[in-house]
Amino acid sequence: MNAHSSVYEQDSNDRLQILDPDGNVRPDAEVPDLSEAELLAMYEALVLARRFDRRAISLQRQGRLATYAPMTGQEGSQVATSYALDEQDWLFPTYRDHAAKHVHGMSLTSLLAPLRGYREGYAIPDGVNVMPEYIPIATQIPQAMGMAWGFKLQGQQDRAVLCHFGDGATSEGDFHEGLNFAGVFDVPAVFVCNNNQWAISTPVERQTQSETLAQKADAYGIESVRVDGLDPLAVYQATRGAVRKAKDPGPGEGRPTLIESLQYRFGAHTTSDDPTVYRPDDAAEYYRERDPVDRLRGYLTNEGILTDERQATIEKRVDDRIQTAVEEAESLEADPDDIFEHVYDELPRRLEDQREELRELREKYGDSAFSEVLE
Amino acid sequence: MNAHSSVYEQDSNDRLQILDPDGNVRPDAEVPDLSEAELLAMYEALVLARRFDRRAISLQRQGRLATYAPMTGQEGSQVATSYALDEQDWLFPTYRDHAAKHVHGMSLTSLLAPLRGYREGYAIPDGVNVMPEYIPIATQIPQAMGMAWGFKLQGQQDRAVLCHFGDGATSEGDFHEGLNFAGVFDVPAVFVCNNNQWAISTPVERQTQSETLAQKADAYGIESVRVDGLDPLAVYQATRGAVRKAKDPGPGEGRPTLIESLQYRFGAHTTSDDPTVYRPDDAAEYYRERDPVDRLRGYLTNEGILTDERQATIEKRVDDRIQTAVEEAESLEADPDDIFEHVYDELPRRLEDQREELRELREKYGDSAFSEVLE
Amino acid sequence: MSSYADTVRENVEAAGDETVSVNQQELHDHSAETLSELTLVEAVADALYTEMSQDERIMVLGEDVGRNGGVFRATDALYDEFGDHRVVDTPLAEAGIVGASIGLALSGMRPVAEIQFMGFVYPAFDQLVSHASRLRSRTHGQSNAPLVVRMPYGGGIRAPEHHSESKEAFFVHEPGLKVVTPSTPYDAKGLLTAAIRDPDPVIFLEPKLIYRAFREEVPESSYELPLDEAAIRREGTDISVFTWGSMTRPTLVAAEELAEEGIDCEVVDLRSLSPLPIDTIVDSFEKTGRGAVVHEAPKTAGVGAEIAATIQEEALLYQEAPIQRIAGYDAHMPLHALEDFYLPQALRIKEGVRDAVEF
Amino acid sequence: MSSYADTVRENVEAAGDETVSVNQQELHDHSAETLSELTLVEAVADALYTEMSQDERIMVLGEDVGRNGGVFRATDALYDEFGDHRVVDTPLAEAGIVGASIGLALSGMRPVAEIQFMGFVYPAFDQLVSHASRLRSRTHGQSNAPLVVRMPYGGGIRAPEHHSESKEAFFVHEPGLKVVTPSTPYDAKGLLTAAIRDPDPVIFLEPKLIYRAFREEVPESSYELPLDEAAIRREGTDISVFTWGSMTRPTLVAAEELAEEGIDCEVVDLRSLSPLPIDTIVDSFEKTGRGAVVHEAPKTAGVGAEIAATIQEEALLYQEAPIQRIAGYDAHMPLHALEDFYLPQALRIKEGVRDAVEF
Ligand SMILES: Cc1ncc(C[n+]2csc(CCOP(=O)(O)OP(=O)(O)O)c2C)c(N)n1
Ligand SMILES: Cc1ncc(C[n+]2csc(CCOP(=O)(O)OP(=O)(O)O)c2C)c(N)n1
Ligand SMILES: [Mg+2]
Ligand SMILES: [Mg+2]
Repeated sequence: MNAHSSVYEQDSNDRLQILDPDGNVRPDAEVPDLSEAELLAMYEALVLARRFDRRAISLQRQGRLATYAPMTGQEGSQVATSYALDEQDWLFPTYRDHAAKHVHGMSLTSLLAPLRGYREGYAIPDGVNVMPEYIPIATQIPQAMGMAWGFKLQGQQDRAVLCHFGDGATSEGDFHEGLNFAGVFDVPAVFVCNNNQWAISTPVERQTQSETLAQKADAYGIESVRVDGLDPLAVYQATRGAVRKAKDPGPGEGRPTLIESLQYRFGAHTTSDDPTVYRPDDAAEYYRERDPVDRLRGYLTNEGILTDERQATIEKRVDDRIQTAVEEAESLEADPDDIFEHVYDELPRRLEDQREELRELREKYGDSAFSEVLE
Repeated sequence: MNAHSSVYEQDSNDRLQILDPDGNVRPDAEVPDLSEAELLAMYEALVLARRFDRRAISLQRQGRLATYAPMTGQEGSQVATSYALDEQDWLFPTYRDHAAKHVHGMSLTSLLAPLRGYREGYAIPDGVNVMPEYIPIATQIPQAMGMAWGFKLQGQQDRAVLCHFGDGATSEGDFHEGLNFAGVFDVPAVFVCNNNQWAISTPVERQTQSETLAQKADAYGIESVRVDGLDPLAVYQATRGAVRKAKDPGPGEGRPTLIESLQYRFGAHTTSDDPTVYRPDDAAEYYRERDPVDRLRGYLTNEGILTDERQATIEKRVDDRIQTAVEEAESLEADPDDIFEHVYDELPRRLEDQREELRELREKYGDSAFSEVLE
Repeated sequence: MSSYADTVRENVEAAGDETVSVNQQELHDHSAETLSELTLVEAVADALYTEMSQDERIMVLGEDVGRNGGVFRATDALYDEFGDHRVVDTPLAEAGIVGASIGLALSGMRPVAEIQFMGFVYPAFDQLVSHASRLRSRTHGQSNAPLVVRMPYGGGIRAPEHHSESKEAFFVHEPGLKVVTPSTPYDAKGLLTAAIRDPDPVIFLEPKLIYRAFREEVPESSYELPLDEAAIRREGTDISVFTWGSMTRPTLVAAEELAEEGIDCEVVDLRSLSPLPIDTIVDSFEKTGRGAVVHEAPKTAGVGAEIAATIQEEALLYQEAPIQRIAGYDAHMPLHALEDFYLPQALRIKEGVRDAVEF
Repeated sequence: MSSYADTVRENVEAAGDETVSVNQQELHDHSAETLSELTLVEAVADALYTEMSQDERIMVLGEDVGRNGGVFRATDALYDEFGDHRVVDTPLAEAGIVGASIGLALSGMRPVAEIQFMGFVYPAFDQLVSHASRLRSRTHGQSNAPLVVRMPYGGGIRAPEHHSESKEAFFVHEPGLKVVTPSTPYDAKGLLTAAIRDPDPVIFLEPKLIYRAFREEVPESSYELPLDEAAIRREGTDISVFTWGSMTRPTLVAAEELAEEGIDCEVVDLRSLSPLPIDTIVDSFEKTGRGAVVHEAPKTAGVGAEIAATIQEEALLYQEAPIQRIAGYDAHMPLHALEDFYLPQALRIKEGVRDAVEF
């Protein structure tokens, strides 16, 4: 058990919480101002995320998807942060933020496409303000900062940028440089650190001696908030506040915020990872009792918003959507010309030659000749 | 006037100070335990530094040295930090830390050699634990951390590493990564941020929104101290404490320390820089009244340790040493073979060929043929 | 020394008259133009000024580019004219500068980032090679990062360690980046203007050795030079000498001196290092049958290797001698006492050319 | 598919028997040795284990190298054996890892740093090119940074973006760094052992495509292979094909298939990319008069360019055809659906070799 999770286990007051583990509203907590329809939509997104995760893992095991980074346990925070955005806001996700991307407008098919090997899933459809997933850790942070700065410079007061990253990412230089710029240029950005307590096999207390990740914001003169990342309503509230402040800070307030969303990585780092090698799963039980999906479900059931019937409808709808997306993703086809087409705006002579060379080889030998085993 | 310097002007209690501007011991302050001889030696090093600086600037103007980074106003802190080291400790300097290097064992000739274009000045003589100056900002920080870590791993409990850098350096990723590692591995290192309030033309309040640079240490769970960098005794005390703690931390104490030494860059960034373009010199007067050399001189005079006669002796001795060093540096000669000799432990074939090629060209055309104007 | 420098200048200007002007006329009619006599660094500042006046999206950011006008004055006067929102002193952090620029570009701005010296670009290397270069291909052509990263490169100015880097090959090897470098004030303005307007990320290398070496007439209004075309600075029949940036002038000096020995060099200033102007290289080589490349960077795996490899690939049957690489040695630039022995200069260029011609 | 894979294996092993063993015998007498059948990645772990057992100064550091044994298990078992002071999980920060390693080396340790994938080395690029590579020359030979930076490189494993980088040329262009890559388990252990003992900084590239592709007998005790010598994996008379790391096996497969067409390839596994084993390259080329280079990295300004440039420099009179560069295209590695079309494989190698032979 590490320092952070034991702090966490005390359900202490050092972070924003609204629901208790069973979905009851905590004393003194105020539920964010969301309509029944909104709450149900959010819940449906959670159910979708959970079932998408399960399906993706299973597809990966069948060899139908490449390495996948599961989000079970973290989807509550993902969904809530994206719900807190306005449509015109931009999202910078990591490889784990599937649900965050989807809620902000990315189709399920797009999520699956790169896992099938197609860049098409990284295209940014018109009107969808979601960047492709960032794989090199923390590199998105200065970029998200830059985009937010650009909106401010262009007087687009109604736009904020939300940037996701993990606990491990806080150790990279890019985290530091990005947040420092954010403070200096007072940019409308919300930095969400998804502290799932592990960076692959490295627990967060080996990542830094800092007591919290939130306190790192002080080094940049920006505000921070710690929130229970397994409590979707709390995450929504914290993020919504940060987004509002980014766009319209009060007197003496800065625009940027660092949100430390305390979570736990329920499963493996990715489908290639075996956590039993490096972590005893003492903590899992504790977190599973606070499962974000069950927790919101508890709340909605308590409030009479969610019935068994509705639950069934949601599950059916969600499964259908996932099924359709899987079929779409599996019917995608790649065009080898794509290798060359988008390197530059215009194809330079050498790339043109190379495209031609490949075309000729394909013509001569057929595409199947390319699927030799290399090793 | 920027936020930091105005705070500074209050001579406030947020930093360690021992001497007042005139060299009187402040009420409640305790003078570090240094003998008269030690104090005089420290003072002599200060005088040397000040006169070395003046001489180097003048040599540069005469075209006898390349670009030089002056230290006037900052030599008090430099000398004091090096005095606080034990001989076996290591020093990581920047391009500005001439006095720090000299006090820890580097000859004056070595300081001048690179400014004449000779790498010989970057060699590390046996028994002198001073790295060559670091020019790429902040890059020394993870390295100093690594060396300190290595000493700890090897059980060399009596060794610490002291690493200098500027206020500007705190914005680089390497600062962040180095200090974070220092916290995690609890290494015996002292990080001295020479906050001279300017990074070339950029004032420290444009460098970061953080209120102090010292508080950045919290992000790494390491301790920090702010000290009046124009007060040599205060800097000595802060550094000595940090060095002791690095080697032998008390219960609950961590080894590494971040010292923010508050200074002011009296002159230009380098001899190529013209500060009148970008900074009004309102602040100069204030800091000159707190000049570290005068301040220690005031103290020593008050205490009766320094007499006019001694002052004259010191000045004479110092000038002689500088003169000798200048003569030595000006008589250095470079061997073009050196270009090739130290790239690898053993000369690979291609470098050997290239050395041969150059030798032949020199033989054929003479060395003077190489000093064509390129532009 | 100064008479030598004058010779250099005259030679270069003579050569320039013959060839650059051909180039200029195609793109730009001088007759109706107001012209200024500018140095290369002034032409850089002028390009920025002219473009910023016409396009509000353009901003300049970097260390000391504001009130100080850049350590080489390449952003002089911009701060006063355009203010601190468009001419921005950043914190001292290169990954931050380039990362921010990518984000700014994505937001609709047109950032021109300055890296103070090429030797300090490495902290930003990841942002450049992992992101700026890939954004277009990653998003299947749907997004892009139109940004310019300017940096002074090269040696010869008696600078401290790390201030003389010339590692253009690093950027040339990375797909998705364009790499250009001017060798004259006229080209500096035209290429920088084109770089700013280009939809792809451009690494703009400024030969600081010749920042102030000479003046040239530069139109006051804006004009673009193509980012992928070499300029033939001197026509010749015996050998093609390929070079760029600060090595162009010593190469031209060497060419004039070799002419007196009866060796007629064609001097090709590549200007664009990525994409390489392959056709011009090959055409010139096929005409002369001999070649040399002059660059400051270490020889091994430098851009000279690519040029030699390309020529033997495309024109082996024309090749009468090995293509000589007259380059920095495979060592780090020494401190300045030995700098002259490291950098190629007319002496070594002539020697290399003779080797190729006498082969 | 599996029968093809078997063929590959047999071919490679056949080729290996002929040539690698020659090499091995020179350096190492098998007869008295205990041997294990190891994969390449196991040989890496074995080299670390063996060296760490003998030299207390050696430590391993990086992301997930400890309890997890590395994401590829290249540091398997080390943590249990040597503990968390010598097998250290670091924070997620590559500049920190390499910077720390330089400092550790200066303190007297012998750090072996792991970068999880070559695509993530760029944040550490500055520490490598501005410091690790220069410490010796900067200090006039008085200091040095004996460290090893291991990283898996290359494609072909259906990995996500950034996980298939092959940018060895970046490191080859920087003076002061050594760059080596093994293509067999035996070489992996011998080269890594030598790298650890070498007084200079060594970039050790591990071809992750063949981490587990086959097993080979590897002595249990320690042995060194020279860091600057190529291995001739197949002797031949018609053409010299230069390659390294993961491209060695497809090149050998292509060679066997070409043999059936009557084309007799000499396959040279360079092993050392910096310094380049120039003499072996040139000798082989002078024998065959034709050449090809096979690498995964983008063609332009890749190591293939250096090899071609060197050959035409040193052996033009022997050159009967252009040296073919069979390389990654000048584009980023696509996501895995198109990976097979990007990477050179036997098909393209054969085609390129035929072009050279039929020229
Ligand atoms: C710059 C870089 N270094 C290393 C990696 C390999 N890697 C992928 S995920 C990961 C751990 C990330 O941990 P964290 O930031 O906590 O995010 P999480 O995966 O827990 O969501 C590492 C080391 C990478 N992708 N990028
Ligand atoms: C990585 C890097 N970027 C830029 C520079 C150029 N440069 C040299 S000194 C300097 C300012 C440094 O300021 P600070 O850290 O406060 O130190 P000071 O010079 O004030 O002592 C800059 C930007 C450099 N040397 N290294
Ligand atoms: Mg994590
Ligand atoms: Mg400063």
